[in-house]
Amino acid sequence: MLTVVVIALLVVMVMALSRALLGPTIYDRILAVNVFGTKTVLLIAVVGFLFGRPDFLDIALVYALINFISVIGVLRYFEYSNDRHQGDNP
Amino acid sequence: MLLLLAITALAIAWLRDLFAAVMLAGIYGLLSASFFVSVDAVDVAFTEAAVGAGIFPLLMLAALALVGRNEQTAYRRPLISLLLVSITGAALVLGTLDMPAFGSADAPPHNHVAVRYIEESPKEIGIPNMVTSVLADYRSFDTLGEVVVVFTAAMGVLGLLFTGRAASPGSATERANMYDHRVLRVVSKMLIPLILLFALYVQFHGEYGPGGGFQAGVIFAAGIILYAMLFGFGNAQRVVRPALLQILAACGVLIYGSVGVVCLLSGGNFLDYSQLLPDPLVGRHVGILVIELGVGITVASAMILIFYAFASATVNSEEVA
Amino acid sequence: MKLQSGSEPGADALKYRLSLFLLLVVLWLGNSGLYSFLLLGFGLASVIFVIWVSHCLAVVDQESQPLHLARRLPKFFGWLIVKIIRSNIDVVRLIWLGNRAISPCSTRLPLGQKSDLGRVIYANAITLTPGTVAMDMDDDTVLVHALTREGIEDLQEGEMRRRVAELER
Amino acid sequence: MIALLLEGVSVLCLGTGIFLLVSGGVGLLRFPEVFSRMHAAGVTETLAASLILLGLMLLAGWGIVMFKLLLILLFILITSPTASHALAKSAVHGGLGVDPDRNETS
Repeated sequence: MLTVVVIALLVVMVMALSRALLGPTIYDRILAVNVFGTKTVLLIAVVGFLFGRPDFLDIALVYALINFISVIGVLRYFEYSNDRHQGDNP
Repeated sequence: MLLLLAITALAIAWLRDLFAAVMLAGIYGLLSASFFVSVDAVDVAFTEAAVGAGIFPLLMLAALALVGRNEQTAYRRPLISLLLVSITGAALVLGTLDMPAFGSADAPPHNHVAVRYIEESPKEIGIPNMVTSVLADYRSFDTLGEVVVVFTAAMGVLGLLFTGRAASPGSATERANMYDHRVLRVVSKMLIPLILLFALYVQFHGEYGPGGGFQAGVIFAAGIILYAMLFGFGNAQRVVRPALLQILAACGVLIYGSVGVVCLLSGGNFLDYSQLLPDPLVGRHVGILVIELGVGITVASAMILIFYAFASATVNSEEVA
Repeated sequence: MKLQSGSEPGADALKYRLSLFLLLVVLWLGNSGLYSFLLLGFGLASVIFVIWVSHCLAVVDQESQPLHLARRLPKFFGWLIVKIIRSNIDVVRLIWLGNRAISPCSTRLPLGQKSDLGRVIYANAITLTPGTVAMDMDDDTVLVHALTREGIEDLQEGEMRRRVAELER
Repeated sequence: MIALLLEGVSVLCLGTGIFLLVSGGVGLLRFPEVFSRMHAAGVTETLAASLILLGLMLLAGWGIVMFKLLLILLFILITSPTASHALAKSAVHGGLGVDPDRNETS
């Protein structure tokens, strides 16, 4: 069962990755990265479980955290540079 | 998984929009970390998670804010560099041909020092996480070198970018930002203490699970950077002062180095922790704890400093423009 | 920020710090799983250090430690979970039905909350239920985007708003 | 008996989680613009993530693993709407698609 979960997660990660590549707007990419991040968190948790290594959960937690911070950072930067170059939308 | 990695890497090189490239670099970090997880390299994955997926995109963005978003169109045909890259790549591939087949038992990494590390480290050092014992004890010189590199990098960036002029705290724009983002403000107020505590947890559990000074430092820095992004650089710099950070960064290296000197003084080799205390096992334990602390302090302060440097450079160039 | 937390009476600030302390201790103990003397000592030192830093950063106050809501939160979460499950089913149905089934639209809804915390809980509850996303917020309205007209109408009935308002009464 | 029941429930959770996950992924690819995609992403991030973590928790039983899983779950549930909100907000301010004044009356 867990293997199926891993495969499903990988499939969804590929979907998110293709959304990130396709774009079209920058917000699509950010959204895709965010989704990708949470899926990675789940993936690591499940893989850790599969290997019987609860240490992995620490990594998953760090991921969840880092993912949030970097998405916020990206958005912050983006708003900032939007203010700077008015009308310079993607 | 490796295929995904390759696709992402190609896409990064292909994209003209640097911003999108940074986003993909974040994905690349996440991917390579999952790859490390799947080959059971927990500590590497941990570092990749914190650095490759977190701090790296943030710093790249800060740099982007400085240089502008779109890649300059290359006017000259970069033939020479292409040639150079190809040669280097070919040399690397040639080099790998000499290496033993992946996973073969007589490969040097499997019968040189690794065996000794794996078999002896529980006895000699007495801590469960082997990676930590390798990094912080057997190879403590290397790690000291790495810490110095981080420190030097931070100082270099500071020398290049830091103007010493802090953004004026609580300026009009900053206050508007805080007010605007009330969802972010409330949620991150709840989260920041938890992030900081988690960083310290990672710091002190480096001996038992994945983690240690590098990762902890990065997580701690990420917590502070989150604060800086939401409450304005002025506010952040008022609380976590750059001058203090510079001292701290130096202190971290100093702690590491002085552990070595203390070892020398008590009659052992440089960084030979077993001399620290009468009982060599406990001595090693203490030594590792202390140098990990040094690493954590240096990494955290260096990261925050670099971030400040970029941010203040951006703000200043803004004021000039 | 500074002003807000500075103007609170001392006893209150202590209360929030105490609650943060308990939270952090639980977090450390739950995460660590190793209860040796040394590590517990480190834990205590870390907790105290973090509380000190957060105090310096002025993030410990009524907003980050919503003690006054704690008693009524479980009931709200119970309701929210049911709501989330139901709207998840709706959205999944829409996904498989395809683009023709959806009619994205957005509107401004009134906010009835007294504090920023209440507004934030409301906005996050809206976003947490798939099919509706809170896009922007000012002092008394929130801009909501929904996948279908029904999603908006559901919110307009105001049950969620009433429940959040009840929370901070 | 109890153990069997727990395992059954956990498999049920994981299975539903997988279905929701894939549906969300499809929605992410299929929907026409950012805001709709955001709803699809919401599916994978709220219920799908919760169900999978819940399934793992049931398999793990009481203990430290369960605590950490719970922590991850809570963290995701707090941050994901926040990140979505921030994203939506910056998309609106970036002048994308939705004009609130025009759509208000429609």
